[in-house]
Amino acid sequence: MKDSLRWSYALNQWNVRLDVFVRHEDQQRALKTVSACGFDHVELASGTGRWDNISRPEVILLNHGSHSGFLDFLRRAEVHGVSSMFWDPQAPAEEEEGYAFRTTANPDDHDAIVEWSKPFVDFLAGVGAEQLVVRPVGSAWMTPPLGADGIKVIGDVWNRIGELTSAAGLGLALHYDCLGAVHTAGELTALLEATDPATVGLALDTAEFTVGGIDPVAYYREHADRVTHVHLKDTRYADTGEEYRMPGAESTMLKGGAGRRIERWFYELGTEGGLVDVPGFVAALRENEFGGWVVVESDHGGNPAELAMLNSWYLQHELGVPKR
Amino acid sequence: MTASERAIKWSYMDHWRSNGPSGPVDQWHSHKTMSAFLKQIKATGFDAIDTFDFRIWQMYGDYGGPAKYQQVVQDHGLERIVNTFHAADYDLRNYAPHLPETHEFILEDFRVTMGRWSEIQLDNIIVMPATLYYDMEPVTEDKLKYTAECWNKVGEITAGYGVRLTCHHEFFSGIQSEADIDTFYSYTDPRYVSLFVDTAQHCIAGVDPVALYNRHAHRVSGFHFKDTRNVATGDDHRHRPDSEIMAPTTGKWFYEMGTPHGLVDFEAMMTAVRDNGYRGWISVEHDKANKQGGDYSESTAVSRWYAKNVLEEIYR
Amino acid sequence: MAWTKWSYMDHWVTETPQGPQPPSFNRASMDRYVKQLSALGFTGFDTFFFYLPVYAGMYGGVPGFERYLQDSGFDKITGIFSAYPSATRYTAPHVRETHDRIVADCTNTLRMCEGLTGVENFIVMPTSTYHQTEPVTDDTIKVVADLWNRVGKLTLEHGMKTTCHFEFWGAIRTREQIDTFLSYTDPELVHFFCDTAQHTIAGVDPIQLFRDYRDRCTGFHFKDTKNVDEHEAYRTPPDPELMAPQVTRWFYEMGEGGLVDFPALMKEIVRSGYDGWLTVEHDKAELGGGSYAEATAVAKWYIDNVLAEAEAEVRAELEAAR
Amino acid sequence: MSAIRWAYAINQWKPQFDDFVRREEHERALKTISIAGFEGVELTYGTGRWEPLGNPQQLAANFGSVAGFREFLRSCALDGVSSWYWDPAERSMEHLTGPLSPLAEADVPAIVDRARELATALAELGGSVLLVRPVPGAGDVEPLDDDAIGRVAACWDAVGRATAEHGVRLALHVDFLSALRRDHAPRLIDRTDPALVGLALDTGELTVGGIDPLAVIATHGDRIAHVQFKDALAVDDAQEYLQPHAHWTVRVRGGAREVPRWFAEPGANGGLVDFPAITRALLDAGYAGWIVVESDQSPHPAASALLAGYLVQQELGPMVHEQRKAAV
Repeated sequence: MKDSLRWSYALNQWNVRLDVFVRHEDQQRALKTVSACGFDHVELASGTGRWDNISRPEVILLNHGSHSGFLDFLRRAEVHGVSSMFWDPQAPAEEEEGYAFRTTANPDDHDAIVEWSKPFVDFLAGVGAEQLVVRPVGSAWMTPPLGADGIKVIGDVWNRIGELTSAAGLGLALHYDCLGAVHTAGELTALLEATDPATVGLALDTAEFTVGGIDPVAYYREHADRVTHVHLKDTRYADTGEEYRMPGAESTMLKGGAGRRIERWFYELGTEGGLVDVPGFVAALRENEFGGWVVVESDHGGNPAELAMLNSWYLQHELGVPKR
Repeated sequence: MTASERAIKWSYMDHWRSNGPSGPVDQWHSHKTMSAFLKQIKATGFDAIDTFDFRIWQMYGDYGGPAKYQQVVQDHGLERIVNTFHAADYDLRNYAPHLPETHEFILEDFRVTMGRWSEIQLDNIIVMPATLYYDMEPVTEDKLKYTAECWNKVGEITAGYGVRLTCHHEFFSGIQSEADIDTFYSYTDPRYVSLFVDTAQHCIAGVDPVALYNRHAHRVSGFHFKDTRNVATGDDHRHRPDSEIMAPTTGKWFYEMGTPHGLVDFEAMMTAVRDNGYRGWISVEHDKANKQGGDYSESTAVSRWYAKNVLEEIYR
Repeated sequence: MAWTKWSYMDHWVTETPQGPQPPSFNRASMDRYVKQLSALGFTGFDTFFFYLPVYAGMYGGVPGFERYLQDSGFDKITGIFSAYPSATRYTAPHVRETHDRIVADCTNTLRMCEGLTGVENFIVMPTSTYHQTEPVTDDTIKVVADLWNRVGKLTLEHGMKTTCHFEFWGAIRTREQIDTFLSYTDPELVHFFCDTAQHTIAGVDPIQLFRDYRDRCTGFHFKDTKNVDEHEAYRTPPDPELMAPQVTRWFYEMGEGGLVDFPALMKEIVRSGYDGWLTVEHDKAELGGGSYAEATAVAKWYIDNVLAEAEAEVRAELEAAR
Repeated sequence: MSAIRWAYAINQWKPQFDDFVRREEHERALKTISIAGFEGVELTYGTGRWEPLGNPQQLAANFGSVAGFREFLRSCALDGVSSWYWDPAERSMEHLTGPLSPLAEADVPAIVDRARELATALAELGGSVLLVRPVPGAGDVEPLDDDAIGRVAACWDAVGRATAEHGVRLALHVDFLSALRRDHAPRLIDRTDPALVGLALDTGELTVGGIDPLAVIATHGDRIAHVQFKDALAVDDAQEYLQPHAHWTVRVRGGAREVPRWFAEPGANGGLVDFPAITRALLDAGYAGWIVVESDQSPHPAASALLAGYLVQQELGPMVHEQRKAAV
């Protein structure tokens, strides 16, 4: 995409299960699709184990030998780099003490989480990426409500990791999601205030904000100085304000197991009935001369190649971004 | 560089399936599925589309005719409809180019068809010039001559509408061997009958598409760029009742260009296109891409990626 | 009387609005899944250890999940599959220092199974990948055997037999290695689980193996393959199962012209007097445009129409000999 | 004494013209039908070389002969074909004919010939019912006056006489777009010969058309010659079926509401049909014959067949058994 904004595409929509998107030729096809749609950078999302070989730093290196080996792999498809990588320390991984369950809300877990972050920092620096995008805290239904102190505890560990990323020349961006224990605009602002603006930024995901009940455009305008990374996707639904607290909300809410039984929440840009004011949000980015990466994603849904092409069309024809 | 400065523009031949709530549907299913199709074609950088003759009913029924449908295509940022493919029901009883007694029926078919399309300007109307192989064999000189006479007359009709009649040689059609193709063109009138090179079909028939093109370049009015992984063997080209889907040796003949293990040498093909000074449209096709777990969206993206990153480096 | 104890190994992928997902996507998709298995006539259900928390969450505990299966026509949960396919610093069967952790994991899994009707098998992959374990020496096999002797004792206390499922890409894969391993393990504590496809790919005859270890065999995965590993895919990093360059799909359902002689195996089973569960498995059935529903239907069709005949033949022989 | 047999309809496996052409695909579908517990398969008429199961000529071209196809069915452990669905408005590439209409007296001889051909093959395949679309869609013909109904009745009487010679019953299949939908079906049925012409009760079509299948069983139970069980997910309560080309705009596209899917296998989520009640009513009415289960179209054909198989095995089949036991 030829634009003053820098556009990247998230690969997570292809990696829908543990045993798919493993063969290199399947990954090449996805990368070529991204490239044919006009994107030349991608965002990776972490995973675990030998089949997450375009997700987990150690496994990527095992597959491609070195950072430059991986970059060569991307370049074969005319994808020129990695913008960023998403990591959730709350998600158990075999590489992290054999599926240990830890949370940023627990100060006793902080040393381990800081340790766990190091392979990501090294990898991202090695491939010339810019942002480590993280889930700052686990799901609300699993955690007692966080007071001001609780939020401060979470801020502490990210400040520590922010020092590491900073030293490696990377940014650290906290990615708000609609299930997180930091849920309201007030809580999110408190978390930002508990972190060091010099090293820790916010990853603003337009759909997650909307589902969670925060207006992405308004929030961005108020906190533009802290937003260092963007995920652009749409949603057709907002939480009623309660569903995110249902036990097992990852499934009961986001897979329609209970509540209103909505089986798919996230959609491509331009979807019918989409709630996000995408043009308004992108206009706000331009007004503020946003310099970070804008990562387009649509999460899991239908057909990944179709979603990538529809997103590309939207950028070209609704947002007027020339492809090349 | 703008489209008008380019020597080559890319059109997409409209085979397409996506998954609907009741199973696979094509893009003509609804205005929404059509819009999603056109958006995806445009997003990957195609300039236009090709279509089938039998779609004209949906163009009239759903869009108010070819001109209005073309407007929808243009509303999605695409230039126009470039070619149409005339998929006829060949039958020895009434529609067999090598049987002169069926010619009047065929000519009448084209008079009617061209009238239906007359509200927009097409470049080519593409035909399979012969019946299925097993309905034409043995392929004799006389049969080739009758066939040529038939298309000379049809070509005159289409020329009256400013549209070129061009022949697309399926591997299972009566005229598919190198020798028969050459003979056929020696009997047809260059003013009225052109050649449309389908890279995969020739390759499956054991004919080198690059050499064929180089030999007939002055007669070529377009291309289907698609790939294959198999050459027909044994009776594949004359399998009853059908070769295209039912040949026992091969469950899926066609792949998008850029596929691994593809047999077509597209770089050589593109070099030949350049060296012959061809300017105009190349159509990309990958019919039945959804077979065996494949997916049209992805095949479309991968083939356009290949056109941009490999072929346009050779000639654009 | 045809064989009634057929169970289904819980690989399955179904279409959801979020793409192809396991049926545990939500309860509605579980309902559809379980009804389909039941319609085919499966009465046993084998699953993975990592699905237990998922099912427990959806049905108020693993026993609640089993009751749900029983309401749909199943007898019970018949097997639990546990594995460490990748060796890590924390868990690696060939590294003695990690054994305490593995035993602790198994204890957790067994705890989740308390209150079930009667799981027969605790199925394990005895090792991680070959390429992470090699060289595979006598000592390596001894270390691994010690671990499963420990686990075997533990599971037996919970009424389950620890039984070993050998992958073609695992560190114990040749006939010789399997013999060594079984000789180092206690026949009372560690059993043999026969996966027809895995052994065939590794170049081992599953029928002969069953014949030789009949007394220690506690179960089968009936699945097919079309390839023997001829390119040492088993030891090729990073992953032989999905990433082998020469073979994109290893596993097929029965009845698709594969290499395993299932009627011969069925006859052998009936002759041997084995009376446990037989399990159908086919992972990666969706590759090449396949569907799990159809693969499962076609496999069960094969059981009812081809294997039933093989079984009847042997029963008639046995009857005549009496 | 009830003798109900269960079959499954093949049509859901062929969403597009170039799908479901190869032999191995047919084999897997037929094995799936068999293992789900069905005895027979219902075919749908089709034409041309990509419809290998569409008509007797194609069966012969693909299997050597009609008997060759029966062998193929048996190799898949299916007993035979239950029935064949045919709409005379479908053209025939094999006969080089376009649409035929029961309203046009000139077309009747050809309709009778074609039906005889299908019935001959059906008899050889173990089938007993030819289903036909008795009239075109409501939006595509003039309203049916008394004279028109008379012509249609004469046509189907003639057809029924021809199929009966082969032991095949004729069943009129009224779909939700039919020009008979409103109240003409009883008028037509009453004017046909009960010995020659029966009614096909399609639960899904009736329900979408706003007609209660139970009411049809109550009034015309003795005329039911064939039953199709499919579920309905929505009702055409806005009378959209009266529009021209409703086959395309309403049935395929879902009409103004864009109903994503009208039909599904019995027991699907959101299904409107009460299958146990209908089964009970059919048993009470003494229905004997095929019940063909279908989903019409499906995003996942094998799953639809298995889910339907579950319902038949667990619930509907046992009701039939009970009745049979009670009768003994």
